[in-house]
Amino acid sequence: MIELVEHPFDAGHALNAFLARRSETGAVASFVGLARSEGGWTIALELEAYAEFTHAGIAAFAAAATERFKLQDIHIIHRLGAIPPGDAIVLVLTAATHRREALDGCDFLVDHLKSRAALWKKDHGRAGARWIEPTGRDLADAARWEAAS
Amino acid sequence: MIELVEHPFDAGHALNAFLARRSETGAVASFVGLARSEGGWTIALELEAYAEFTHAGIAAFAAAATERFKLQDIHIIHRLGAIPPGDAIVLVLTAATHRREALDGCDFLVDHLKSRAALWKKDHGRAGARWIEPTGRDLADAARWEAAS
Amino acid sequence: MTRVLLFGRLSDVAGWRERAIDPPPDTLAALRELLRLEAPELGRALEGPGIQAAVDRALVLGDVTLSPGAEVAFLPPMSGG
Amino acid sequence: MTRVLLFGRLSDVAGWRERAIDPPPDTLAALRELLRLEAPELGRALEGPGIQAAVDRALVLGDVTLSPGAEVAFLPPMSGG
Repeated sequence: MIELVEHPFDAGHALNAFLARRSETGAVASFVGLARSEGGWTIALELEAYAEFTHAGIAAFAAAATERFKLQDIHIIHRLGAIPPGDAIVLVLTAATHRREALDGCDFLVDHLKSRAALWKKDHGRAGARWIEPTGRDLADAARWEAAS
Repeated sequence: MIELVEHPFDAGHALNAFLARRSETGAVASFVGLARSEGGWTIALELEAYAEFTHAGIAAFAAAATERFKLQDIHIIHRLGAIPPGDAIVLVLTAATHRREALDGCDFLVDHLKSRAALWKKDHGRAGARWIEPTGRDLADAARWEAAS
Repeated sequence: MTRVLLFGRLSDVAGWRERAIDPPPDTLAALRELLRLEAPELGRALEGPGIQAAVDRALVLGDVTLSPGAEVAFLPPMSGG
Repeated sequence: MTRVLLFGRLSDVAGWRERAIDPPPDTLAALRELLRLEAPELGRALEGPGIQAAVDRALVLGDVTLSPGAEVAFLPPMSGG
Protein backbone atom coordinates (compact mmCIF):
# COMPACT_ATOMS: atom_id res chain seq x y z
CA MET A 1 0.00 0.00 0.00
CA ILE A 2 1.28 3.45 -0.94
CA GLU A 3 -0.20 6.57 0.65
CA LEU A 4 0.49 10.24 0.00
CA VAL A 5 -1.06 12.19 2.88
CA GLU A 6 -1.45 15.89 3.64
CA HIS A 7 -1.57 15.50 7.43
CA PRO A 8 0.61 14.05 10.25
CA PHE A 9 0.49 10.26 10.44
CA ASP A 10 0.96 7.80 13.32
CA ALA A 11 4.01 5.66 12.53
CA GLY A 12 3.57 3.37 15.56
CA HIS A 13 -0.03 2.66 14.67
CA ALA A 14 1.00 1.85 11.09
CA LEU A 15 3.76 -0.48 12.36
CA ASN A 16 1.37 -2.36 14.64
CA ALA A 17 -1.23 -2.72 11.88
CA PHE A 18 1.52 -4.01 9.56
CA LEU A 19 2.70 -6.56 12.19
CA ALA A 20 -0.78 -7.96 12.82
CA ARG A 21 -1.74 -11.41 11.51
CA ARG A 22 1.70 -12.35 10.18
CA SER A 23 2.22 -15.96 11.16
CA GLU A 24 4.65 -16.62 8.27
CA THR A 25 6.65 -13.37 8.41
CA GLY A 26 10.01 -13.56 10.15
CA ALA A 27 11.15 -9.99 9.65
CA VAL A 28 9.67 -6.50 9.38
CA ALA A 29 12.05 -3.62 8.64
CA SER A 30 11.05 0.00 8.82
CA PHE A 31 12.40 3.45 8.19
CA VAL A 32 11.07 6.80 9.34
CA GLY A 33 12.47 10.00 7.81
CA LEU A 34 11.98 13.07 10.00
CA ALA A 35 12.21 16.82 9.41
CA ARG A 36 15.24 18.24 11.26
CA SER A 37 15.33 21.59 12.99
CA GLU A 38 19.01 22.24 12.03
CA GLY A 39 19.59 24.03 15.30
CA GLY A 40 16.44 26.11 14.92
CA TRP A 41 17.22 27.33 11.37
CA THR A 42 14.52 25.26 9.68
CA ILE A 43 10.96 26.41 10.30
CA ALA A 44 9.34 23.78 8.08
CA LEU A 45 9.94 21.53 5.09
CA GLU A 46 7.45 21.68 2.25
CA LEU A 47 6.90 18.55 0.18
CA GLU A 48 5.29 18.76 -3.24
CA ALA A 49 4.08 15.84 -5.40
CA TYR A 50 2.54 15.31 -8.84
CA ALA A 51 -0.39 13.25 -7.51
CA GLU A 52 -1.04 10.09 -9.57
CA PHE A 53 2.28 10.40 -11.41
CA THR A 54 4.13 10.32 -8.09
CA HIS A 55 2.02 7.43 -6.83
CA ALA A 56 2.58 5.43 -10.03
CA GLY A 57 6.35 6.02 -9.93
CA ILE A 58 6.60 4.82 -6.33
CA ALA A 59 4.39 1.82 -7.16
CA ALA A 60 6.78 0.89 -9.98
CA PHE A 61 9.87 0.69 -7.77
CA ALA A 62 7.87 -0.92 -4.97
CA ALA A 63 6.96 -3.68 -7.45
CA ALA A 64 10.65 -3.98 -8.40
CA ALA A 65 11.59 -4.28 -4.70
CA THR A 66 8.90 -6.91 -4.08
CA GLU A 67 10.25 -9.04 -6.91
CA ARG A 68 13.93 -8.53 -6.19
CA PHE A 69 13.82 -9.05 -2.39
CA LYS A 70 10.89 -11.49 -2.34
CA LEU A 71 8.94 -9.19 -0.06
CA GLN A 72 5.63 -10.37 1.36
CA ASP A 73 4.30 -6.85 1.83
CA ILE A 74 5.19 -3.14 1.62
CA HIS A 75 3.57 -0.09 3.19
CA ILE A 76 4.79 3.40 2.32
CA ILE A 77 3.33 6.61 3.75
CA HIS A 78 4.76 9.89 2.44
CA ARG A 79 3.57 13.17 3.86
CA LEU A 80 3.05 16.25 1.64
CA GLY A 81 2.66 19.95 2.41
CA ALA A 82 4.32 21.83 5.27
CA ILE A 83 6.10 19.60 7.80
CA PRO A 84 7.52 21.10 11.02
CA PRO A 85 10.81 19.83 12.55
CA GLY A 86 10.36 16.62 14.55
CA ASP A 87 7.47 15.38 12.42
CA ALA A 88 7.74 12.26 10.26
CA ILE A 89 8.04 12.86 6.50
CA VAL A 90 8.04 9.27 5.33
CA LEU A 91 7.49 5.74 6.66
CA VAL A 92 8.62 2.62 4.79
CA LEU A 93 7.67 -0.86 6.02
CA THR A 94 8.74 -4.18 4.47
CA ALA A 95 7.85 -7.74 5.45
CA ALA A 96 9.78 -10.88 4.46
CA THR A 97 10.44 -14.41 5.63
CA HIS A 98 14.03 -13.58 6.59
CA ARG A 99 15.79 -10.49 7.91
CA ARG A 100 18.19 -9.81 5.02
CA GLU A 101 15.38 -9.45 2.46
CA ALA A 102 13.30 -7.18 4.74
CA LEU A 103 16.31 -4.94 5.57
CA ASP A 104 17.66 -4.72 2.01
CA GLY A 105 14.17 -4.13 0.59
CA CYS A 106 13.63 -1.26 3.02
CA ASP A 107 17.06 0.21 2.19
CA PHE A 108 16.32 0.00 -1.58
CA LEU A 109 12.96 1.75 -1.16
CA VAL A 110 14.40 4.54 0.99
CA ASP A 111 17.18 5.20 -1.54
CA HIS A 112 14.67 5.30 -4.40
CA LEU A 113 12.23 7.57 -2.55
CA LYS A 114 15.09 9.98 -1.91
CA SER A 115 16.05 10.66 -5.52
CA ARG A 116 13.67 8.78 -7.85
CA ALA A 117 10.19 9.55 -6.56
CA ALA A 118 8.40 12.56 -8.07
CA LEU A 119 8.65 14.64 -4.92
CA TRP A 120 10.20 18.06 -4.38
CA LYS A 121 11.33 19.41 -1.06
CA LYS A 122 11.67 23.04 -0.04
CA ASP A 123 13.39 24.17 3.12
CA HIS A 124 11.66 27.17 4.73
CA GLY A 125 14.28 28.60 7.06
CA ARG A 126 14.93 31.70 9.10
CA ALA A 127 17.38 32.72 6.38
CA GLY A 128 14.82 32.26 3.56
CA ALA A 129 13.47 29.39 1.47
CA ARG A 130 15.35 27.10 -0.91
CA TRP A 131 14.57 23.98 -2.91
CA ILE A 132 16.64 20.95 -1.91
CA GLU A 133 18.12 18.86 -4.71
CA PRO A 134 19.45 15.34 -4.25
CA THR A 135 23.09 15.25 -3.11
CA GLY A 136 25.85 13.26 -4.79
CA ARG A 137 25.47 10.73 -2.01
CA ASP A 138 21.72 10.42 -2.65
CA LEU A 139 22.34 9.71 -6.35
CA ALA A 140 25.17 7.26 -5.60
CA ASP A 141 23.02 5.45 -3.03
CA ALA A 142 20.23 4.89 -5.55
CA ALA A 143 22.70 3.89 -8.28
CA ARG A 144 24.33 1.17 -6.15
CA TRP A 145 21.21 -1.00 -6.61
CA GLU A 146 21.84 -1.01 -10.35
CA ALA A 147 25.51 -1.95 -10.06
CA ALA A 148 24.64 -4.83 -7.74
CA SER A 149 21.78 -6.30 -9.76
CA MET B 1 18.20 1.33 26.26
CA ILE B 2 18.32 -2.47 26.28
CA GLU B 3 15.44 -4.49 27.67
CA LEU B 4 15.03 -8.24 28.13
CA VAL B 5 11.34 -8.89 28.79
CA GLU B 6 9.33 -12.01 29.66
CA HIS B 7 6.04 -10.75 28.19
CA PRO B 8 4.67 -9.53 24.82
CA PHE B 9 5.70 -5.95 24.02
CA ASP B 10 4.09 -3.21 21.91
CA ALA B 11 6.43 -2.41 19.02
CA GLY B 12 4.33 0.50 17.72
CA HIS B 13 4.23 2.13 21.13
CA ALA B 14 8.02 1.74 21.43
CA LEU B 15 8.50 3.27 17.96
CA ASN B 16 6.33 6.28 18.78
CA ALA B 17 8.11 6.83 22.10
CA PHE B 18 11.44 6.63 20.27
CA LEU B 19 10.29 9.15 17.63
CA ALA B 20 9.10 11.72 20.17
CA ARG B 21 11.09 14.91 20.77
CA ARG B 22 13.68 14.37 18.03
CA SER B 23 14.12 17.74 16.40
CA GLU B 24 17.68 16.91 15.23
CA THR B 25 17.12 13.30 14.10
CA GLY B 26 16.66 12.79 10.37
CA ALA B 27 16.32 9.01 10.33
CA VAL B 28 14.96 6.23 12.53
CA ALA B 29 15.44 2.65 11.33
CA SER B 30 13.78 -0.31 12.97
CA PHE B 31 13.65 -4.07 12.76
CA VAL B 32 11.11 -6.47 14.24
CA GLY B 33 11.87 -10.21 14.30
CA LEU B 34 8.78 -12.38 14.56
CA ALA B 35 8.16 -16.03 15.42
CA ARG B 36 7.01 -17.92 12.31
CA SER B 37 4.40 -20.65 12.27
CA GLU B 38 6.21 -22.65 9.52
CA GLY B 39 2.88 -23.79 8.11
CA GLY B 40 1.56 -24.75 11.54
CA TRP B 41 4.56 -26.90 12.51
CA THR B 42 5.91 -24.49 15.12
CA ILE B 43 3.86 -24.26 18.32
CA ALA B 44 6.21 -21.81 20.05
CA LEU B 45 9.78 -20.58 20.19
CA GLU B 46 11.50 -20.54 23.57
CA LEU B 47 14.18 -17.93 24.18
CA GLU B 48 16.66 -18.36 27.01
CA ALA B 49 19.15 -15.76 28.29
CA TYR B 50 21.92 -15.52 30.90
CA ALA B 51 20.48 -12.38 32.52
CA GLU B 52 23.13 -9.71 33.21
CA PHE B 53 25.71 -11.50 31.05
CA THR B 54 23.36 -11.29 28.06
CA HIS B 55 22.52 -7.67 28.81
CA ALA B 56 26.20 -6.72 29.13
CA GLY B 57 27.09 -8.46 25.86
CA ILE B 58 24.36 -6.66 23.95
CA ALA B 59 25.36 -3.35 25.58
CA ALA B 60 28.94 -3.90 24.36
CA PHE B 61 28.01 -4.24 20.69
CA ALA B 62 25.39 -1.49 21.01
CA ALA B 63 28.22 0.80 22.18
CA ALA B 64 30.33 -0.34 19.20
CA ALA B 65 27.41 0.46 16.84
CA THR B 66 26.88 3.88 18.42
CA GLU B 67 30.51 4.77 17.85
CA ARG B 68 30.84 3.27 14.38
CA PHE B 69 27.59 4.62 12.89
CA LYS B 70 27.42 7.84 14.95
CA LEU B 71 24.03 6.86 16.30
CA GLN B 72 22.12 9.34 18.42
CA ASP B 73 20.13 6.62 20.20
CA ILE B 74 19.40 2.88 20.33
CA HIS B 75 16.49 0.96 21.82
CA ILE B 76 16.53 -2.85 21.85
CA ILE B 77 13.75 -5.01 23.30
CA HIS B 78 14.29 -8.79 23.27
CA ARG B 79 11.59 -11.10 24.50
CA LEU B 80 12.42 -14.24 26.52
CA GLY B 81 10.41 -17.35 27.38
CA ALA B 82 7.75 -18.99 25.19
CA ILE B 83 6.77 -16.95 22.11
CA PRO B 84 3.86 -18.08 19.91
CA PRO B 85 3.93 -17.65 16.09
CA GLY B 86 3.06 -14.12 14.98
CA ASP B 87 4.47 -12.50 18.14
CA ALA B 88 7.48 -10.20 18.06
CA ILE B 89 10.75 -11.67 19.39
CA VAL B 90 12.95 -8.63 19.07
CA LEU B 91 12.74 -4.92 18.26
CA VAL B 92 15.77 -2.83 17.29
CA LEU B 93 15.51 0.96 16.88
CA THR B 94 18.29 3.31 15.80
CA ALA B 95 18.31 7.10 15.41
CA ALA B 96 20.82 9.14 13.41
CA THR B 97 21.13 12.44 11.57
CA HIS B 98 21.12 10.71 8.18
CA ARG B 99 19.49 7.59 6.77
CA ARG B 100 22.60 5.54 5.90
CA GLU B 101 23.88 5.56 9.50
CA ALA B 102 20.46 4.65 10.96
CA LEU B 103 19.93 1.79 8.45
CA ASP B 104 23.46 0.36 8.69
CA GLY B 105 23.46 0.63 12.50
CA CYS B 106 20.18 -1.28 12.66
CA ASP B 107 21.50 -3.94 10.26
CA PHE B 108 24.71 -4.34 12.34
CA LEU B 109 22.72 -4.76 15.57
CA VAL B 110 20.34 -7.32 14.06
CA ASP B 111 23.25 -9.40 12.72
CA HIS B 112 24.99 -9.29 16.10
CA LEU B 113 21.83 -10.18 18.05
CA LYS B 114 21.38 -13.20 15.78
CA SER B 115 24.67 -14.92 16.51
CA ARG B 116 26.61 -12.93 19.13
CA ALA B 117 24.14 -12.21 21.91
CA ALA B 118 23.96 -14.73 24.76
CA LEU B 119 20.55 -16.04 23.76
CA TRP B 120 19.45 -19.58 22.94
CA LYS B 121 16.39 -20.44 20.90
CA LYS B 122 14.40 -23.68 21.02
CA ASP B 123 11.77 -24.58 18.46
CA HIS B 124 8.82 -26.40 20.04
CA GLY B 125 7.07 -28.05 17.12
CA ARG B 126 4.46 -30.66 16.43
CA ALA B 127 7.33 -33.00 15.53
CA GLY B 128 9.18 -32.36 18.82
CA ALA B 129 11.56 -29.76 20.23
CA ARG B 130 15.01 -28.79 18.98
CA TRP B 131 17.57 -26.12 19.77
CA ILE B 132 18.32 -23.80 16.85
CA GLU B 133 21.96 -22.98 16.19
CA PRO B 134 23.11 -20.05 14.03
CA THR B 135 23.27 -20.91 10.32
CA GLY B 136 26.28 -20.35 8.08
CA ARG B 137 24.50 -17.28 6.75
CA ASP B 138 23.98 -15.92 10.28
CA LEU B 139 27.70 -16.28 11.02
CA ALA B 140 28.71 -14.79 7.66
CA ASP B 141 26.33 -11.85 8.16
CA ALA B 142 27.90 -10.99 11.52
CA ALA B 143 31.44 -11.47 10.17
CA ARG B 144 30.92 -9.03 7.29
CA TRP B 145 31.06 -6.12 9.75
CA GLU B 146 34.62 -7.14 10.68
CA ALA B 147 35.82 -7.41 7.09
CA ALA B 148 34.40 -3.96 6.31
CA SER B 149 35.76 -2.14 9.34
CA MET C 1 -5.88 23.70 -24.78
CA THR C 2 -2.58 22.45 -23.33
CA ARG C 3 -2.27 22.18 -19.57
CA VAL C 4 1.24 23.05 -18.31
CA LEU C 5 2.45 22.16 -14.80
CA LEU C 6 5.65 23.34 -13.13
CA PHE C 7 7.13 21.69 -10.03
CA GLY C 8 9.74 22.56 -7.43
CA ARG C 9 11.92 25.59 -8.19
CA LEU C 10 10.48 25.94 -11.72
CA SER C 11 7.22 27.35 -10.34
CA ASP C 12 9.21 29.88 -8.28
CA VAL C 13 11.10 30.97 -11.41
CA ALA C 14 7.88 31.33 -13.45
CA GLY C 15 5.64 32.78 -10.78
CA TRP C 16 2.93 30.22 -11.58
CA ARG C 17 2.39 26.49 -10.99
CA GLU C 18 -0.28 25.63 -13.55
CA ARG C 19 -1.47 27.23 -16.79
CA ALA C 20 -3.74 26.52 -19.74
CA ILE C 21 -2.32 27.47 -23.15
CA ASP C 22 -4.72 28.02 -26.03
CA PRO C 23 -4.42 27.47 -28.95
CA PRO C 24 -2.45 24.32 -28.04
CA PRO C 25 1.06 23.96 -29.49
CA ASP C 26 1.58 20.92 -31.75
CA THR C 27 4.83 19.71 -30.23
CA LEU C 28 6.77 19.86 -26.97
CA ALA C 29 9.46 21.92 -28.77
CA ALA C 30 6.84 24.47 -29.85
CA LEU C 31 5.57 24.71 -26.27
CA ARG C 32 9.13 25.27 -24.97
CA GLU C 33 9.68 28.02 -27.59
CA LEU C 34 6.40 29.72 -26.64
CA LEU C 35 7.32 29.70 -22.93
CA ARG C 36 10.86 30.94 -23.70
CA LEU C 37 9.62 33.89 -25.78
CA GLU C 38 7.23 34.93 -23.04
CA ALA C 39 9.67 34.42 -20.14
CA PRO C 40 13.33 33.93 -21.09
CA GLU C 41 14.34 33.05 -17.53
CA LEU C 42 11.81 30.20 -17.38
CA GLY C 43 12.89 29.10 -20.86
CA ARG C 44 16.50 28.78 -19.67
CA ALA C 45 15.44 26.99 -16.47
CA LEU C 46 13.48 24.41 -18.50
CA GLU C 47 16.65 23.57 -20.46
CA GLY C 48 18.72 23.28 -17.27
CA PRO C 49 20.48 20.15 -16.02
CA GLY C 50 18.28 17.39 -14.65
CA ILE C 51 14.96 18.88 -15.82
CA GLN C 52 12.64 16.16 -17.15
CA ALA C 53 9.39 16.54 -19.06
CA ALA C 54 6.30 14.34 -18.75
CA VAL C 55 3.48 14.34 -21.29
CA ASP C 56 0.17 12.93 -20.12
CA ARG C 57 1.98 11.59 -17.03
CA ALA C 58 4.70 9.67 -18.89
CA LEU C 59 8.32 10.82 -19.02
CA VAL C 60 9.49 11.77 -22.51
CA LEU C 61 12.94 12.30 -24.04
CA GLY C 62 13.52 14.89 -26.78
CA ASP C 63 10.64 16.26 -28.82
CA VAL C 64 7.18 14.67 -29.07
CA THR C 65 3.85 15.53 -30.65
CA LEU C 66 1.22 16.92 -28.29
CA SER C 67 -2.47 16.05 -28.57
CA PRO C 68 -4.75 19.12 -28.26
CA GLY C 69 -5.69 18.35 -24.62
CA ALA C 70 -2.22 17.27 -23.48
CA GLU C 71 -0.94 17.72 -19.94
CA VAL C 72 2.74 18.68 -19.92
CA ALA C 73 4.74 18.74 -16.68
CA PHE C 74 8.31 19.99 -16.17
CA LEU C 75 10.11 18.23 -13.30
CA PRO C 76 13.33 19.32 -11.57
CA PRO C 77 15.59 16.70 -9.95
CA MET C 78 13.46 14.68 -7.54
CA SER C 79 14.07 14.95 -3.83
CA GLY C 80 11.77 13.05 -1.49
CA GLY C 81 12.14 11.31 1.86
CA MET D 1 30.84 -23.94 46.57
CA THR D 2 30.96 -23.55 42.77
CA ARG D 3 27.79 -22.59 40.96
CA VAL D 4 27.47 -24.27 37.55
CA LEU D 5 24.99 -23.09 34.89
CA LEU D 6 24.13 -24.86 31.63
CA PHE D 7 22.35 -23.14 28.71
CA GLY D 8 20.57 -24.24 25.57
CA ARG D 9 20.95 -27.88 24.59
CA LEU D 10 23.54 -28.51 27.33
CA SER D 11 20.83 -28.46 30.03
CA ASP D 12 18.79 -30.97 28.00
CA VAL D 13 21.84 -33.27 27.81
CA ALA D 14 22.53 -33.00 31.56
CA GLY D 15 18.96 -33.02 32.84
CA TRP D 16 19.66 -29.93 34.98
CA ARG D 17 20.19 -26.24 34.42
CA GLU D 18 21.90 -25.10 37.59
CA ARG D 19 23.91 -26.90 40.30
CA ALA D 20 26.08 -26.15 43.33
CA ILE D 21 29.25 -28.22 43.60
CA ASP D 22 30.91 -28.56 47.00
CA PRO D 23 33.80 -28.76 47.74
CA PRO D 24 34.61 -26.32 44.93
CA PRO D 25 37.13 -27.46 42.29
CA ASP D 26 40.30 -25.32 42.03
CA THR D 27 40.33 -24.97 38.26
CA LEU D 28 37.99 -25.04 35.29
CA ALA D 29 39.76 -28.19 34.06
CA ALA D 30 39.09 -29.91 37.40
CA LEU D 31 35.41 -28.94 37.17
CA ARG D 32 35.18 -30.33 33.62
CA GLU D 33 36.80 -33.61 34.78
CA LEU D 34 34.40 -33.90 37.70
CA LEU D 35 31.36 -33.37 35.43
CA ARG D 36 32.75 -35.83 32.86
CA LEU D 37 33.28 -38.59 35.44
CA GLU D 38 29.76 -38.18 36.73
CA ALA D 39 28.07 -37.87 33.32
CA PRO D 40 30.22 -38.82 30.30
CA GLU D 41 27.64 -37.58 27.80
CA LEU D 42 27.63 -34.10 29.35
CA GLY D 43 31.45 -34.21 29.51
CA ARG D 44 31.60 -34.83 25.77
CA ALA D 45 28.98 -32.15 25.04
CA LEU D 46 31.01 -29.58 27.01
CA GLU D 47 34.03 -30.27 24.76
CA GLY D 48 31.92 -29.98 21.59
CA PRO D 49 32.37 -27.41 18.83
CA GLY D 50 31.37 -23.86 19.64
CA ILE D 51 30.88 -24.39 23.39
CA GLN D 52 32.24 -21.43 25.37
CA ALA D 53 32.80 -21.13 29.11
CA ALA D 54 32.25 -18.02 31.23
CA VAL D 55 33.66 -17.66 34.74
CA ASP D 56 32.02 -15.02 36.91
CA ARG D 57 30.28 -13.72 33.78
CA ALA D 58 33.39 -13.25 31.69
CA LEU D 59 34.27 -15.51 28.75
CA VAL D 60 37.46 -17.53 29.30
CA LEU D 61 39.70 -19.48 26.94
CA GLY D 62 41.51 -22.65 28.08
CA ASP D 63 42.00 -23.39 31.76
CA VAL D 64 41.65 -20.85 34.57
CA THR D 65 41.75 -20.89 38.36
CA LEU D 66 38.37 -20.82 40.10
CA SER D 67 37.75 -18.87 43.28
CA PRO D 68 35.79 -20.86 45.89
CA GLY D 69 32.49 -19.07 45.13
CA ALA D 70 32.91 -18.95 41.35
CA GLU D 71 29.97 -19.01 38.92
CA VAL D 72 30.79 -21.11 35.86
CA ALA D 73 28.50 -21.11 32.81
CA PHE D 74 28.75 -23.30 29.70
CA LEU D 75 27.33 -21.65 26.57
CA PRO D 76 26.42 -23.33 23.26
CA PRO D 77 26.54 -21.29 20.01
CA MET D 78 24.38 -18.22 20.51
CA SER D 79 21.16 -17.85 18.56
CA GLY D 80 18.98 -14.83 19.27
CA GLY D 81 16.68 -12.59 17.27
